[in-house]
Formats: sequence, C-alpha cells, structure tokens
Amino acid sequence: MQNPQPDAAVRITYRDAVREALRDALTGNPLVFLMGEDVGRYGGSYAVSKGLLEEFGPERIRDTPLSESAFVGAGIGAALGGLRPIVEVMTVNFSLLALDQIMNNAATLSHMSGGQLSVPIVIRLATGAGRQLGAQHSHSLEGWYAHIPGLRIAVPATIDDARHMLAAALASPDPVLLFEHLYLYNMEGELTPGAAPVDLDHAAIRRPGRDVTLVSYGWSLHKCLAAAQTLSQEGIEAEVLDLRTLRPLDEAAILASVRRTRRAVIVDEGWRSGSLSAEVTTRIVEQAFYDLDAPVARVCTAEVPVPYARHLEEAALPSPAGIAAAVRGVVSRSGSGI
Amino acid sequence: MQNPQPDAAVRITYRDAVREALRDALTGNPLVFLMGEDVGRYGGSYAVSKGLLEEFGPERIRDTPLSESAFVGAGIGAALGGLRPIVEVMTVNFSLLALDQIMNNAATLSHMSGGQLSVPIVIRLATGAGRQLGAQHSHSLEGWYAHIPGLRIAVPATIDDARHMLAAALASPDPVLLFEHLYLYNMEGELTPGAAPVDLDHAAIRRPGRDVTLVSYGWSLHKCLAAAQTLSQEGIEAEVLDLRTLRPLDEAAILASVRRTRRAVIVDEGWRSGSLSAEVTTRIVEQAFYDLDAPVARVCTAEVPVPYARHLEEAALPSPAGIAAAVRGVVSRSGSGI
Amino acid sequence: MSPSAGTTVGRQHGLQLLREMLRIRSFEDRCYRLYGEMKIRGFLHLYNGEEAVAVGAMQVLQPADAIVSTYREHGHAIARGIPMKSVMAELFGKQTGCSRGRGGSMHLFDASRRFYGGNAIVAGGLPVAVGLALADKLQHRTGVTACFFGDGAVAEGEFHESLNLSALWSLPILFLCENNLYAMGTALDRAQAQTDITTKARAYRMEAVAVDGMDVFAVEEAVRSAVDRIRSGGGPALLEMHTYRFRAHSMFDPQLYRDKAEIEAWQKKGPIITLTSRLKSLGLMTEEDYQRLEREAGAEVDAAVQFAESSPWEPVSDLERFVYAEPSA
Amino acid sequence: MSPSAGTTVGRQHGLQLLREMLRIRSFEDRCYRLYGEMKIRGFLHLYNGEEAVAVGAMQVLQPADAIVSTYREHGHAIARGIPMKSVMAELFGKQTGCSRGRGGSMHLFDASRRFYGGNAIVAGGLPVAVGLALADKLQHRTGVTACFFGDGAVAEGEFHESLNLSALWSLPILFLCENNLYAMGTALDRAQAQTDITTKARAYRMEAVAVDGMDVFAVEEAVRSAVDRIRSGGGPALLEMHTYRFRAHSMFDPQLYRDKAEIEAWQKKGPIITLTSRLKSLGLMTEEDYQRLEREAGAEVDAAVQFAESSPWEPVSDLERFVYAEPSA
Ligand SMILES: Cc1ncc(C[n+]2csc(CCOP(=O)(O)OP(=O)(O)O)c2C)c(N)n1
Ligand SMILES: Cc1ncc(C[n+]2csc(CCOP(=O)(O)OP(=O)(O)O)c2C)c(N)n1
Ligand SMILES: [Mg+2]
Ligand SMILES: [Mg+2]
Repeated sequence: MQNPQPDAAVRITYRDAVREALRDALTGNPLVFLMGEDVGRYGGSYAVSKGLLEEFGPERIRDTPLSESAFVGAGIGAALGGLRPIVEVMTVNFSLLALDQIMNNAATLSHMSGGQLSVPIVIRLATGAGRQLGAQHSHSLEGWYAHIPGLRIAVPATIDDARHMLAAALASPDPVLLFEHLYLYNMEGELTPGAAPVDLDHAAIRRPGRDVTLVSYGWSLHKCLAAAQTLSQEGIEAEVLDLRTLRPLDEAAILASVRRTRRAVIVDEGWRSGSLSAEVTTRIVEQAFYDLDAPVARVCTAEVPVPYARHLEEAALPSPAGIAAAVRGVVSRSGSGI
Repeated sequence: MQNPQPDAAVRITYRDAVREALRDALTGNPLVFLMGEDVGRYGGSYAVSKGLLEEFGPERIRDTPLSESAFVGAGIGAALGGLRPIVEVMTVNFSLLALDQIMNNAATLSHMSGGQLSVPIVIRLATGAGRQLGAQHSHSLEGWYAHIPGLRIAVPATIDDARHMLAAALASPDPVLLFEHLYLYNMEGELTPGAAPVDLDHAAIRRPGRDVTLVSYGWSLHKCLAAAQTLSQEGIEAEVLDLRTLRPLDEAAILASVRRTRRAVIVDEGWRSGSLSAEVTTRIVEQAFYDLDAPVARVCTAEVPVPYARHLEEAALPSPAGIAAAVRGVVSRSGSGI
Repeated sequence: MSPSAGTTVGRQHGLQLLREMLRIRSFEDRCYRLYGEMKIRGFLHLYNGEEAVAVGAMQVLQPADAIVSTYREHGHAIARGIPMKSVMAELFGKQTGCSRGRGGSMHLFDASRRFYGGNAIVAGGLPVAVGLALADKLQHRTGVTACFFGDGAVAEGEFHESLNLSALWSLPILFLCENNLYAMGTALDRAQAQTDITTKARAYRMEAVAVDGMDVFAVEEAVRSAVDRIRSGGGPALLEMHTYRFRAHSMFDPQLYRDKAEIEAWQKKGPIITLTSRLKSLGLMTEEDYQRLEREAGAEVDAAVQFAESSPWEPVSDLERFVYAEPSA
Repeated sequence: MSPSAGTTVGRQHGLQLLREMLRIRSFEDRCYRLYGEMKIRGFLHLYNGEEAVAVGAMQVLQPADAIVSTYREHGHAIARGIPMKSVMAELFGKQTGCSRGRGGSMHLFDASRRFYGGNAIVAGGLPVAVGLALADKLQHRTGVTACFFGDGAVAEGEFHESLNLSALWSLPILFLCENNLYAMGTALDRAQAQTDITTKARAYRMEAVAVDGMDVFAVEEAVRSAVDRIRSGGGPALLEMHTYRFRAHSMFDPQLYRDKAEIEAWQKKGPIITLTSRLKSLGLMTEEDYQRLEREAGAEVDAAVQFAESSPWEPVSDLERFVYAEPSA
C-alpha cells in the first residue's frame, strides 16, 4: 500500500489514508515533522501515526508533554524558522488551551508584520461527537474556528481528501487547521487511483440533485448522503455539497447549487446558534435571496453540552432522519407565499 | 453620587456607572468579591475599580497574577464553593487563555452533573477595537462566545445597562459574561432615576422607526443611532434595536421589529464571517422570510486582524456612514422582485 | 520511603482499608468486562494498581472537605462514599447515575459529598480546586480541598498557575499527584526536564513530600499530616504519590510504550497484595477474612450492576434540561 | 552582583554602549512627547531605565540569532539595529514603518534582522521562541534564540510550558527576564510565591543566573557566557535581569502602586548615569564626549521623526493585504 499502482483502486480506511499522507509528506520534504502528544511511542491516540516513529525517528515524530499552548506556539515558531511543522492537537477539545497562540500569533503575524512573516504551520485536530465521550470531549468547533481571519480551515470528509488534503495544507504558506472527524477514522472506502492533487479552495458536489441543496462537511456529509438516499425513494432528489474548506468558504459553489435547486438545508454538527450553518445561510440570503423558493433550513447539534448517554447524544446530534425531515419541510413549503 | 436621589437625574460616565454597580454589589452581598489583574492597587486598567480596594480591602478586591486560566477557573471554583465572584479579565483578548475553563468547566458543569451544580460566576471583559491597540488587543469576540451553550452573554451599551446589568448577572445562577466596550467607558450620559432592575432576557428598542430595523449591540449601537439620525433627514426612519444579551437572543423582539419594518440591517463589530450577525440574519430568514421586502444586509468588521494605523482601523470597523449606505441599499431594493 | 514501616496496625482499620481497595478493584475489573459487553461506552480509564492513593486519602478527608478529580476517578468516587450503584448506573448512562447519565465515566459528580468531578481535561480541575479552597478560606470554613491529578498534568500551564496562586494566597488545598510514571504512552522522563515533582512544587515555596503510593498506610499517614497542617492554616501542600497503572491507559491502548516485565514488577508491589500479606503476616487477618471481603465486594458490584441494568433512561425530552440552572434549583 | 567589577573597559566599547543606551533613551523621551501630541496612539510602553538589558544583550547576539520580544520592545528593536526611522514611522502608523503601520508600538517586526516582534500578549512570545530555537536545532544551525519577557510573564502557564520544553529538548534558547519588580501595578511579591526567578528556572533543570540589569557590562558579560554555553550545545539558560521601569507602565498609568522615593532611588542606579560617571572616573570619556553622543542621538531621533512625518500612509485599499501570504511572498 506504500506504493499503490497509479491505476489500481485501493480500499483503505480514512485513518490509513491520513497516515499515508503523513508518510508522503515526511518522505518528500525533510523540513516536515510531526509533533504532538503521543504521536510517537503511543502510536497516536487514534492510531493515525502508528509506525511513523520507527520509520522517521523521534526528531521528526516528536512526542510532546501535555503543553498545548507551548507546543502549538512552538509549531508557529518552527514555521517562522523555516520548518514545515505538522502539529497534532489530539482533539479540538484541547485546542482551547492553545487558542491564544492560534488566534493571536498564527492568524495575525503575517498581517501585523506587514507581510514580512508567514506561518506555514499545519495543525491537525480530531473533532466531533458520536462516540459517547461526554461534553468535554465532543466539541465540533471547526466552524467556530472559521471565524478567524488569517487561518485556513479544511475538513477532509472523504478517503481521497483524507489522503490528499494534507499535501495541499503543507503547500500553503498560511496556517491551516485540518479537522479530522473521529467518527470517520474507521470508515473504509476506495482511494481514487492517481487522484489529482486537491486544493483548499473548492467545495465538491458529492451527489447531484435538482430539488434541494444539502450543504455540509465532515461526518455530517455522510449523514446527508444517507438522507439523500431515503429522499430519492420519495422522489426528492437532493444535491449534496461538501464544503471541504470552511475558511475560505466556496461561496460560488454554494450559490451555484442553490440557484439551481432553489432550496437549501444546511447541516452542521456545531451547536445551532452561531454555527457555520448561520454564515452559509446568510451568504445565500445576501446573494441568492430572490432565487429561493423556500426559507433556508438548518439541522445542527442541539444547544447542549453533548451528553454521555447514547440515546441523549444521538438526540443531540444531526441524524439522517432529521435531515430528511428538514428537507421535506423545505420542499413542502416551496412556492407558498413567494 | 454614592446615594443619588431616587428622582434626581444624574449625569455619569459609563465607567462610573460600572463602578457604582460594583460598589452596590459588594456592599449588598458579603459573598461578592472582585478578582482580576490590577483591579486593586492599580485601580483597574480602565480605572473602573478605582477606589474599591480602599473601600472593600484586598480580600474582596483581589489582585491576581498574570494567570488567566487559573484565576478564571478559581472564580468557577469559588462559585461552586458558595461565593459570588466577579472575575475581571482585563480584556477579551486575554480570555483566550482561559477559554478551556470557560467552555469546558463554567459552561458544562451544570449539565454534566445532571443539575447538581451551578456556576454563578460573573466574568467582566473589556472588548472591542477603535483605540488603535493593534490586532492582539482589538478583538470583538462577544458574539463568538455566544455560540457556547451554558453561558449567558450580556453587553451593556447604555449608561443604565452599565449601571444595572451587573446586578442581574449576579442574580443569575448561571455563568454570565459581561462585555464592556472599551470605547464606551468615557461615554457620559444620564442615569434614569430609580430605573427598574433590568433582566438578561430582553432586547430594547432604542429608537423607533418604520422603514428598517437596525439590529446591534455594544459600541455599534451608537453608530446605528448616529446613522439613523442621518437617515431620518433623508426620510428613512430606522428602528434601532439593542440586543443587550447575545445569548439567549431575544428572537421575539427581533422578529417583531422586522415584521413591522420588513427590512433589516445587522451591525456587528465582529469579523463578518461567522459573526453574530449571521445568526441574527438566519433567525430572521428562518421565521420571517415571507415578511421581508428585501434581503437582510450586514455591516461588520472587515476580515482582517485589526490594524494599528488609524485610517486602516477606521476602514476596518463599522461606521455610521457605512451603516447608512447599507440601509439605503436595502430600502432601494425593496419591493423589487418580491 | 514508607514512613509507616513502624506504625502499629489495628485489625479493624487494616481490614477496612483492604475492604475499600477490594471494592474499587472488583468494581474496576467488572467495568473492564462490561466495556467488552458494550454496557459501558466512551472512554474508560481504570484505577487498578492505584487504589491505595484514593483509599488512604479518603480516610483522612472529612465531609466538609472538597474533592476535585480526573477522568480516572472511579476509585476516588467510591472511596469518597458515593454509592457504587449510582456510579455504575452513571457508566451505564442511566437516569439513576450520579450525573443522571450525562457525565459518564469521566464525569462523576456528587454535590452532597462535595465531590466536584470528574474532569476530562488534563489539569482542568486544578484551577477549580483553587477556587473551592478560596471559597472555604474567605468564608472562614475549615474545609480542605483535595485535588487529584496525574504526572502528565504537571506539564500543563494550569499546574504552574494553580500552584503559584495556592501558595501565594496560602490556600487550604492539598495537591495529590498520582505519579504512575506515564501520561498515556509518554513516560515522565520524556515529558519533564525535572522528574521529581516535589522539587517542582517547592519552586512555588510549597510543602511537598514524596510518598509510596503503593502503601496505603504511608498514603494515609502522609495525607493526615499534610491535611492537619493545612487545616491549621499552614498553607497548601503537594504529595507526590508514586504508583503505577496496572491496566492500559484506556480501552484503546495497545501499550506499545512499556514492557510486560515492568508491569509485572510493579504488580508484585501492588497495594492489595502487599497489604494482604502484611495483615496476614501480622496475624491480623486470615485467608477466610480475605475471602469474605472479596465476596462482599463482588456482591456489592453485582448489586450495582443489577441496579444499573434495571434503572430507567433519562427521557430524551429532558435532553436540554440543566444546561441552565432550573428555577427550582 | 556585578560580575564586571573587575573587567577592564575600553573607551571605544564604553562609548559604544553609552551611545546605544542614549539612542534608546532619547527615542523613548521623544515618543513620550509625541504621544502627547497624538502623533503616536494606542498603547505605548516605554523602556526608560531598562536600556542596559537590551544594549548589553545585543552586543553578543549575532545576525543569525533570533529575537522575540514584548510590547515594551522599542529598546530591543533599536539595539538590534532596526533603523530608528522605520521604528518611528511604525509608531506614526505609516507605510514606511517596520510593520507597514499595521503593528504599532507593540508589534515591531524586521524579518531581515530575525526580529520576530513585538508581542502584546504577556508570555505569548515564549512558545514561539521555543519553536524558533527548535528550528535552528533541527536544521543544525548554530543560531541562538533570545526571548525577552517581564517578571509578570513568569506567572503565566506559557512560561512553565516553554521552560520545560526548552530544557527537555535542550534547545538553543536564552530566556531574558526583565525583572523590573512590577507587572503594571502588581509588585512581584504580590504575584509570585517565589520571587527569585532563577530558583523557578532551576526547577526545570535550567541554568539560571541573576544579573544586575542596571550595569550594561554585567549584562553583556552574563549574556556572553550564557550564549557561548548555549551555542556550544549546553542547552537553554535563563538570565534574571534586575532592572526598573522609570516611567509609568503605559500612558494611562497614574502609578498609585509605587512611591516617588522608590523611583528616585532606582534612578540613581540608572544604567546611563552610572555608566557615564564610570567612564568619566576611569578617564575614558569627557563631558564633551557625552554631549556629543547626546547630540547625535537627538539628531538621529529628529531625523526619524522627520522621516515618519513625511512618510505616506498605506492606502486604505490595501487594508486586507497580508491577511494571507501573497503569491509573490
Ligand atoms: C488538555 C488535555 N490534553 C490531552 C488530553 C488527552 N489525554 C487524556 S489522559 C492523558 C494522559 C494524562 O496522564 P496523567 O496526567 O499522568 O494521568 P494518568 O492517565 O496517568 O492517570 C492525555 C494526554 C486531555 N484529556 N486533556
Ligand atoms: C495575557 C495578558 N494578560 C494581561 C495583559 C495586560 N498587561 C499588559 S502588560 C502587563 C504587565 C506585564 O508585566 P511584565 O511582564 O512584568 O512586563 P513589564 O510591563 O513590567 O515590562 C499586563 C498585565 C496582557 N497584555 N496579556
Ligand atoms: Mg500518569
Ligand atoms: Mg515587570
């Protein structure tokens, strides 16, 4: 699997795809190194970096103490010093401890220095709920981070993006946060043979449809695809748009799809109020208001610290059934009034 | 001024209004104490707590070291221990260092404990730009904080609210973040004699109008009022709504006003993408879509770390002129298409 | 390193300590199985091997004292006196759980016993503990706040800020560092330039003592003298408990970072084995006594599982309760 | 405390040090006036009294070394060799400023001189400095990163995390703590349980030395021996520079927290006065020399103000430039 035939299709897990991407990056550029808690000896808390320590050694697969602010800041400094650090913050929940470094240094240094500096750091974070980890370990903050100018926010939701987005992130001179949903690590799928390098600027239509646009990213994308299946049996053809990057937003792709379908439902694992779904909705309203046949609808996480108990957690998170219901609501309202 | 006649109108600065509120709280409840960097000997970095150390002593006007995470967390613990802490985080910019305590402890403990615990802490933060303090000292993150379930976010924008919101915050069993815009501290105005105690649930119409609703809060409220002045000379009567609390949002008040005026412009000092303006816009679209005569418009801060140079900073922030222009745009589009 | 070598041990007390440790041990062993049966989900961090720390400490702490713990807190919760059944019900996610099923293994709470959780953010509990101690001090109460955390937490900035605040304000707080040599897969000497945690604590001018965390008597004695000092206004202290985690960090840990030999060596020093043989050799306990204690512990765990199994789920309609305090509350 | 008591001082070098300190002093004094004239806005933190630290340190640091500073960094920037006029233009918010007017007083940058700013978040620069040092080490470069910060920063968690990482990884970094006894209005002993910062540093097994920060020779000597050790692979070090801030914390500080007597006592120990009398008493400098240096410094500041005044503003249309790196960059 280390050297797949360019034209042989490979089945691979999301986890292995990320690991292959890391291996490529480390092999291809001596300035790249991976740093974070338990990325080495332990093999990564989600086993993503397993085996890399043996292959690349402790200097480049660097275990850190529990010091999120310092090792994220050190990644920023290392980037300023000419390296291409990949900093793994085990989960987004712990990144709160490093937010000062991310917002006040990584995101500002290029502008504050009048363009003299750039901070080509890649920060990888596991994100999301769904594993009954409780309130402190189930945050979905990627949309929240997308509020910060100076950062690029990317969310690989497919095997191909898990495999190829890291290279694009490393190629960027700007700080990039890569959010990997912990629910996706075990997802298996086919790696498109010899897939073209991806960029961090474009959304992708994962399922074409004419009746409504489902805008989503990350784990929610797969819930949207499941909902679209169900809906198509009812004769409703949903187009499913994978945002892929939350900052910058591919507004053109969103608007193009919505102008075609004239209806939109935004699905976002963030807490409803102030989630990215609000920004997406607003962009649509600002620029495609007169193209809408119905109000934009949202399916988000309930406004509650995500609880441990399975039935409560499931009730708190977006679900294919909830998405399908929202779509039916939007479709049924169409035409009325306008 | 310590004991104003109930019926005598008093002119007072926003700063003094906050200080009077603090003095009342400290006098009225022995469990209340103020803790933060330089609140004591220095007199508060914005001179808000000046004189309180002499009056209440170092136990209750407690200077802390530069340890935002620890003293905010200590405020949380003190609240659990039966006290009513007022923690001053000198500015919102430094609160990033305490975000883990705020999001993972203050906001979650009540829910995670199944309602056994509550965290009646009040965190005061100076916020905002406009003083040429540069990117790291000019954040407006109150709308961003409003994304977090479990918190209450209040923003006093008037002399009366500066004087009375603290009491409401202290009366709440939930964690409350009070954001004081640093540009308002010197604002002078009349304190309504014997004003009724305020709550943390309702927005307020600061200026009635029939043609468009300007939704705002904090310093931006005053820019909206200035813009409304200008516009009324052009025959456009703008209603100006002061949100007052960003979480929970007074959705009813927003919708009621917009249904009357059928047009809305949201003014928010946050960076445009993902600012609270997006949530407000979305709420309007979700529930008053068919009542709108024009797309909702936004006036926000440019998506750039706020620069030092005055002309650049002014260009980055919402301005009365920019607000007026946005309103004209909305009014002119009305009717067209719909 | 065991200051208790000379202590005279009473039968009652000896059996009491052993009983408590066995209760925790059999609870944890059952949790391990229940996780395999998917009755318990999420992250599960077991306390096997470290029982002497929780049990020794809780002998000293009073009802008016406050406890702040970590995600590896089953032992602390049980030793504090939270009924096993409400803890087990919590792990099952049931309404009868000590956090109504919202917390899970990492978030056990019991306000009535001043047990403030259960924190899944490493070092996240330390500042909260500082505040609890401040509340006692400002209200002139004699309570002491006991704050448990691991060796890994020592690297976090919150450790630094919290120890300084506690020493600076001379707060009634006891920091109990459970040094089990690893933070997940990271050995202490690969995380800390200074591996002697008492030395670090003294840099804040704080009392600090290293303790054999495998010797429940040593723990109890060290905690007693520390708590007495603190209660009488002597200011904060830190105890570094040398202990070891017998099981994996969590249920997802292949343990690539340590070898069997090391684990076995520590198991020989285990708090239960050593206390058992000690009590027997002192003629304070018979094999029958031991069997009985084990049976009783097992029976209590059985009952707890029973209770958890038969308990109701919190209704989904109550999902959003408690996000904000309820008027009643 | 001055290891330089015995050093033989050369005239050239002595005058050079005095010249540098005078350049900073007159720059700062002019800034004070310009703030009153509202030419300079925002927060302004002046370095008066602490000049010996920046000047002494910069004698040792090489072009390949990196500098990380604070919001009180005019002195560091000027001593590092950033042209005074581009610093002054920055304070005016002009396009010709060393940060194109976007940074202001707290955010001076000069990539060509490896001057990485200018950080307005207390202790926010320390982790970045750690990373710069790591970059040198991993690329087998001989650079040393010098990180300036104040006594107040020592209380922040980032100090703790950064010192530990540096010592743990044996990084080529020099921590320069400017202990001027106050963090805004908070005296060190009301912020730190342990006021000896070298003791704190040693708790990370880091080399640490206290230095008379008012004696430019002492500073230079201490920095030289520390940097030599670090460059030769000896690992990180911390120098605690005992100094004092002659002016208010910023332009909004009524200085309620310290009395005139204390300030005057320190002014007598001021780095410029003491060096001046020392050079004179050693017969290495005449009053004329001194007058000339002061005149030259003043003239340089005049020219800098001239330059700033006559410089253009960045066009508003360029507001959003540099938020993301430009293709060209
Ligand atoms: C701030 C933070 N970073 C990372 C983690 C992930 N994590 C959970 S436990 C752990 C190791 C903690 O080790 P230690 O403090 O020694 O406690 P132990 O598990 O050994 O009892 C880590 C890294 C976390 N929960 N919180
Ligand atoms: C994280 C953070 N908290 C608070 C502040 C506000 N503040 C600016 S300077 C300062 C005092 C810093 O003192 P010290 O580190 O000793 O440096 P000095 O000003 O004495 O040079 C404070 C509290 C800040 N800028 N950053
Ligand atoms: Mg450990
Ligand atoms: Mg200082």
